[in-house]
Amino acid sequence: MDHSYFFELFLGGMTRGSIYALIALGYTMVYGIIKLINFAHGEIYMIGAFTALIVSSVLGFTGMNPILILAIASVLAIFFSSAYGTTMEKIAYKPLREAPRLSALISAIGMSMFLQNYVLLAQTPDFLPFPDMIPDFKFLQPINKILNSTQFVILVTTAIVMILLTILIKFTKIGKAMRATSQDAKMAQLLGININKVITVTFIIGSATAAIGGVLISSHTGQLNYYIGFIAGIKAFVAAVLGGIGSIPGAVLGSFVLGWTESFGTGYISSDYEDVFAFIFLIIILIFRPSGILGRKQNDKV
Amino acid sequence: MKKLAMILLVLFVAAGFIFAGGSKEKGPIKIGVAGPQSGDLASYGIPTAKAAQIVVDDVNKAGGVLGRKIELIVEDDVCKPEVATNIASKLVGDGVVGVIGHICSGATKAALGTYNESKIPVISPSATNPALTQSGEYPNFFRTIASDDAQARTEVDFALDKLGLTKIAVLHDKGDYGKGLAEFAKKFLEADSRATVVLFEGITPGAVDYSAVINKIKNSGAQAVIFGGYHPEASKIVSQMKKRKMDVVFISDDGVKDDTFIKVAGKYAEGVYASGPKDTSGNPAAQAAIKEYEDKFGDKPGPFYLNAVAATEALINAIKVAGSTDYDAVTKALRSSFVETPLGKIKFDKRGDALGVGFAMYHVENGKYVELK
Amino acid sequence: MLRIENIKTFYGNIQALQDVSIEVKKGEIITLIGANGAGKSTTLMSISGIEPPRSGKIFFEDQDITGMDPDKIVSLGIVQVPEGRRIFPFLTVRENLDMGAFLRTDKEEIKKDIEYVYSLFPLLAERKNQPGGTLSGGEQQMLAISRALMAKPKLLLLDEPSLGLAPIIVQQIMDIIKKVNTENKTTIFLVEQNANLALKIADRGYVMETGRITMKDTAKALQQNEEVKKAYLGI
Amino acid sequence: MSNILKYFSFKEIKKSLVMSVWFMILTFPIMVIKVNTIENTVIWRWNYLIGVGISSFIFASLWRYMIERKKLQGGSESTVPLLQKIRELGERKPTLKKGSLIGVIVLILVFPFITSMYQTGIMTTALMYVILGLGLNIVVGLGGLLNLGYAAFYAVGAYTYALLHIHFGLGFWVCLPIGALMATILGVLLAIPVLRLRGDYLAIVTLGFGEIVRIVLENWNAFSHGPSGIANIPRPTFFGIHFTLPQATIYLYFIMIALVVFTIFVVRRLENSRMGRTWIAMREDEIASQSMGINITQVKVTTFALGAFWAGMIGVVFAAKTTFINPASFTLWESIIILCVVVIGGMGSIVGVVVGAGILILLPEYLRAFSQYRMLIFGAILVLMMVFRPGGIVTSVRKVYKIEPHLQGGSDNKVEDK
Amino acid sequence: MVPILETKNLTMDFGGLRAVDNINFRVNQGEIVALIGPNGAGKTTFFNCITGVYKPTGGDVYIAPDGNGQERINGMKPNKVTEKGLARTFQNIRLFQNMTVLENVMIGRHCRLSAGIFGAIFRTKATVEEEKKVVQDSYRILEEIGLSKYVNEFAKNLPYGAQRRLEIARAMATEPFLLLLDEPAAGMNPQETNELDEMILQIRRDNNISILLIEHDMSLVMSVSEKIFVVDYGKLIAEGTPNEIKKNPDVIKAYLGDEANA
Repeated sequence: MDHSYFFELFLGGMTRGSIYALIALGYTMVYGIIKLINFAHGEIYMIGAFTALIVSSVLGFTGMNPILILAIASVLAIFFSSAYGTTMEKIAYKPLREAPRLSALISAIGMSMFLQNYVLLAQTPDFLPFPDMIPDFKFLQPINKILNSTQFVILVTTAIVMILLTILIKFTKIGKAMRATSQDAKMAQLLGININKVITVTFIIGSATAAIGGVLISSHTGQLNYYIGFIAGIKAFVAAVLGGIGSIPGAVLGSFVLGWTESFGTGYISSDYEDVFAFIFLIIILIFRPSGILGRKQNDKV
Repeated sequence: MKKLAMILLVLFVAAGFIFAGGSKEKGPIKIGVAGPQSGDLASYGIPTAKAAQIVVDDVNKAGGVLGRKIELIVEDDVCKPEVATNIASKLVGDGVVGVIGHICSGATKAALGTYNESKIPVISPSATNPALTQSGEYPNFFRTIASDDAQARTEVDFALDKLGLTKIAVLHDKGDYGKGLAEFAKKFLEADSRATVVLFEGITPGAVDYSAVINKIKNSGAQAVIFGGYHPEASKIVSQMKKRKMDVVFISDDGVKDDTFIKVAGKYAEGVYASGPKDTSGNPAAQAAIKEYEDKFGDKPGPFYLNAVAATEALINAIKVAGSTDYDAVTKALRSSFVETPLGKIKFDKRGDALGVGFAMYHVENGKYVELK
Repeated sequence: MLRIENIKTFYGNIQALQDVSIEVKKGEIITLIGANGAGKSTTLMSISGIEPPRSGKIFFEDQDITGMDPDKIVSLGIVQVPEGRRIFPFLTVRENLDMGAFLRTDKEEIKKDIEYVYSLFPLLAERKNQPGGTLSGGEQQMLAISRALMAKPKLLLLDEPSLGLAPIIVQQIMDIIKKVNTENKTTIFLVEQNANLALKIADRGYVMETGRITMKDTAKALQQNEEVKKAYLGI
Repeated sequence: MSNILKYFSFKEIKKSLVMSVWFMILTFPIMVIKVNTIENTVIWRWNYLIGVGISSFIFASLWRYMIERKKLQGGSESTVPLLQKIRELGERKPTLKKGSLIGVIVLILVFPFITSMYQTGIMTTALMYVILGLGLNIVVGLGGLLNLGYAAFYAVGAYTYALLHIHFGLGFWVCLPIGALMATILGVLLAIPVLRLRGDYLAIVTLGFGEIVRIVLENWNAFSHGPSGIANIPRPTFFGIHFTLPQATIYLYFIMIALVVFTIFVVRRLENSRMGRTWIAMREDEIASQSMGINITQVKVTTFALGAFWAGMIGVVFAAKTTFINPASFTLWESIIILCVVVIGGMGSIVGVVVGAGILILLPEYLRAFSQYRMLIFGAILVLMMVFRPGGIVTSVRKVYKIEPHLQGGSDNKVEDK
Repeated sequence: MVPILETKNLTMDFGGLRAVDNINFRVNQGEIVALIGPNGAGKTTFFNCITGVYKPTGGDVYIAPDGNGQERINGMKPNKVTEKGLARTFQNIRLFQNMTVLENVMIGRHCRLSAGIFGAIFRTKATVEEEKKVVQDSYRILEEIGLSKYVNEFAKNLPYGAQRRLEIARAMATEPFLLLLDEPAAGMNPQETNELDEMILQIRRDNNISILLIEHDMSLVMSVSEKIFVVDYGKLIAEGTPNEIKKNPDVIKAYLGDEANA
């Protein structure tokens, strides 16, 4: 077995997994709180990427330092993604909290269609190049055949986001409130937790991580269009379920596992069936662990 | 009671209107334009409709054909076969005498049966699937673009004769167009002893990352990649390969021979080879057509624009030559009389492929596609 | 302290409460008894703002709290221990208690109060790092009450604290309720199915039938009332 | 009236203004700045900002009015008032019901003769979605199992016909039951691994399954002819007689009418049987149903298989109608559209599915005038429909079992049948 | 005569937690047996092991419907167990809320019916007859339990006590030889509990079956049951007649408390 080939596939899978993870986090958090598959989450990611593109091309004319542009673009991308996320929640999900779950799912699907076409019409259906703003790091030069700067930035950023999020969920007051709300929203209300606020915060955090993912992946692939959110969203959803939907470490683990499955499946078998590997792996995992890798067993109290 | 009666009445009246809409009368000559007008593939369909409009406007300004004006009916098939059949029957019902379109090969195949039975000639500016002309099943089909196998032939010949490559990876985007092309390329390469196909793979369009496939290419030791597909995936693969400092020749097709590719891939596009219709930008007719478009719509024409102009001109010319809109006469004229178009002087062969439309190889040099002689 | 005036509450189109009026005075234990489905829990949910009444008013310390958000109501000092305990199963005992003090910012005081509830229920101190879901039913009830106490309630609403508990635990819980009332001067509004128990510790009681208050009196008088005896005390 | 007036108070207008400002900020980058990084151009469209401001102000006012109205009506759902009225009217005046029923039947029968071939084709498509909806309704609406891979069964039917035709020259009528059967078998195969899964886990696995089927069809050229698809699939014949195109279109329309009648007949009978009761019980509470002796495994497998059956059948019709199939027709979106038919119409209700298919398939067709805004409007309608009618347009009416007291020998209790 | 239900060393582990610990337990023909103990002692888990909801990790469960020839039923699916003749109710009512009262009972009849898909579609004579009969039988059961006036109401619209009784009716519809009741009196007022008391006795009398119940209401337990088993922390700590149990110091300490005799 060729070790360096294996290692390249491993790193490639990890890059992929990092991106999935950034999107899957939002899926899993929203699911945890309001038990909704937020089908339009991929669109939030797309809007984040688009906002970054718009901001950076406007700023590009000023001749600003690319790193500064990247920073401003990312911040604005996060802001607008979060704004879209929360607005979407208020319009399409909040009125449906008491409704059958499927209705909320259809509402999310409608929202996804709407946002895709909104961007398509307001901007363009074509792929647009995304400026390459991440510089080539000197220290990566020896290994840049295996790991380039963009990949490196993706891996590091994902790691930082994960750590921050873990701290937030585990130790802060709002984090505990989020966990409490996800376990029993009514009880949380009875203790004085404003669940609307908690839900809003959840959407903000989920959308923000998705926006970060959007900016990073667009830098990686160098292009974007209005449709990038859909496919990435589905994959992230698979990752979240694989890890156990509702569980934050699960979403991360699931994303990496999915990334590796695809990477090794492509590398050692064939990329023709890349998605098939992903789904078959998912089905196998779910057969043996019906709640995902780290999912809590849905204990039906009898 | 009254309410229900009213509802029924309204329904019947509505039905009556629909009925009235379908009737034929001697008026303008109707030509259908079918292709995606909405959705993600609209950028391929809309230029066609605009091209047809420009040609028709010119013809009408000059008094029309056979003393009649020409009227265009533009329909959206979203590139879906199931919609295309419905559109086809709508156009047939509207009494069109010819159709410019469809854009995607699948939708074209689905719709052709309907046109064929109604004896309506169809000229596509973009459907490249070889079976459309080679199977002999679509006598009413013509196209102003060369078929996939001709294109694959050009690419393979170029790779072997000009570049002298021996180890080639063939990739495709699993799509109708890309995979068909890749398969022909593979077939031609395998038939030739000079080179071996070291990898034949389909990639997933829209995937966030292609590093696994790229590693695989690297691991296969390929000197070159022949890619069948469109420019978004091509630019992702090219730029990711270049970022890895891989020194692999990239050869692709018409779907990549698009200025957008160069703009999107930026500096990474440099050195890429792509096949595409022979450069006719020196042709005054083409220059005129492009100028007309820019004057009218204020931006650059999209893909297949010239092919669509050629298709429309060919159809109108055939009607003129035939002296009627009769199917047999028109198809005969399409096959027999040359017409001056932006693509050059063309007529169609027995199978429906345009004579005089061929492929050439292009090379990206200093951010521009340059035709290789 | 708490004045409910003619409230009507609906679930969808079904009216659950019809002109319910209740008054709770500072420092007392009052109980609301009645059959299952009579509307007792709905009354509490209306007070807590989860199911706001469609008409009528609720005043707390002379402030109109009708239609206020649940978190505002908690911040005024009305805290509920709902039916079925509703412990957060995947939070630890300690985290559950923290959630009780969600609206408070006085860190030192919170620490003291945690020590206080641990002294009330030493068992909880032993299990402070265990997830709430692993506690037994009785322990969960203790945790639920402790959690509510962490919010420093002026008025504690208790919904069926004895439900589904072993007799020995029920006794303990009732003792604690009495203790909380006397020691902390916390006013208590107790909803109970088990009228026997409730009337034993309460000062006054209300009887509810199909969404209406049908009787109100001191607990003693209700215990003697023939109708109550027959219908609710099983004597 | 006073309710409406309330919405024109100063406070409400202020709220709407705030919302419209919010929307102006929100849509600013995407609506106002149009960038083209290919040409390196930026266009500022300030007029769009004003447009967004005004339309979101109107939207915000309407929105809050509607939400408030919905709250006042309470959560309880019933059929859309108009349909409800028609239903009641029918009950009050049986002759009228009969009369209009005959009217509708006549209309259905003469439809292809008074309209164009195109209209007939569209209507045929809508009828196909009626059956797809009814089939999926068995799984989702009745069985309570979320299936996002329904298009896979549809694909199996279509490919069964296409391949059997190519290799063995089999015709439409032979393939119709075979296609249905193949899909049923696949339904059983899918059901087995997913038996233990519930809710969203089931949804994602079925989604994956649908994608697997599509990807295999795309890649396995030797079997399925790959992405370029299979062309020249014959239209149905009538005892060996081939039709001209307009005739074939009308013929197919009537075949669909017959199939819809057949499907409704079967689904209704299933619904009102021991099987139907089991479905409802399973949907309500799996553990309790198991404790009542219901074999959940068997019921789930049967449900999936029964749902797949109809998709397979319609797949054959689809292939015959378009005469060309390729994997691109059987994507996830297709499954989603069918799911929307079921949910928008009203889960579990046959009339609902018919109405849902009518809306979802005919609406985009008639929205053609709006061409590029079509999908945008469609998405918005999905959201609004769900927000204001989460239970769908038609609520299902269940069979009421009649008790005949005289059959109950020695019964003291009187039946208070309402 | 062998016991109709017997467990030998029945054990159930959840991860590291032993919820049921080596329980030996018997119900004889015609007996009413109660299982009591503090919350979380493992009573419901024990029920679930017997009825197939859980698969016990150790020990055996045997049944002998006609009093001879024991059959081992460990790990059998719940529906199979029900077919064998064990029917149960649930602690937190699990009715089919959106079905009518009659339909709920008809579901109970399910395992005694045979109509399949083809019967349903073609409405064969056998199916039509069977359907007619199931409606009649179900109605008769509702009459026995005293719920016939609610026949076409949705289960969710029933008063609480009636819902509890409907659960029993539904269980009875499966024609059990042993009825397992999980806290049937929970949430009932004293009057309703008294009625339940009579109903349990009547069910046994009329149908000649045995009953096993979990209950906290001591007045009910003491008045109806012939034998009581007490569990604590998954272990059996006492068994005996009501009088023996009342006086058992272990039971008083762990469960009843001082005021048990009140």
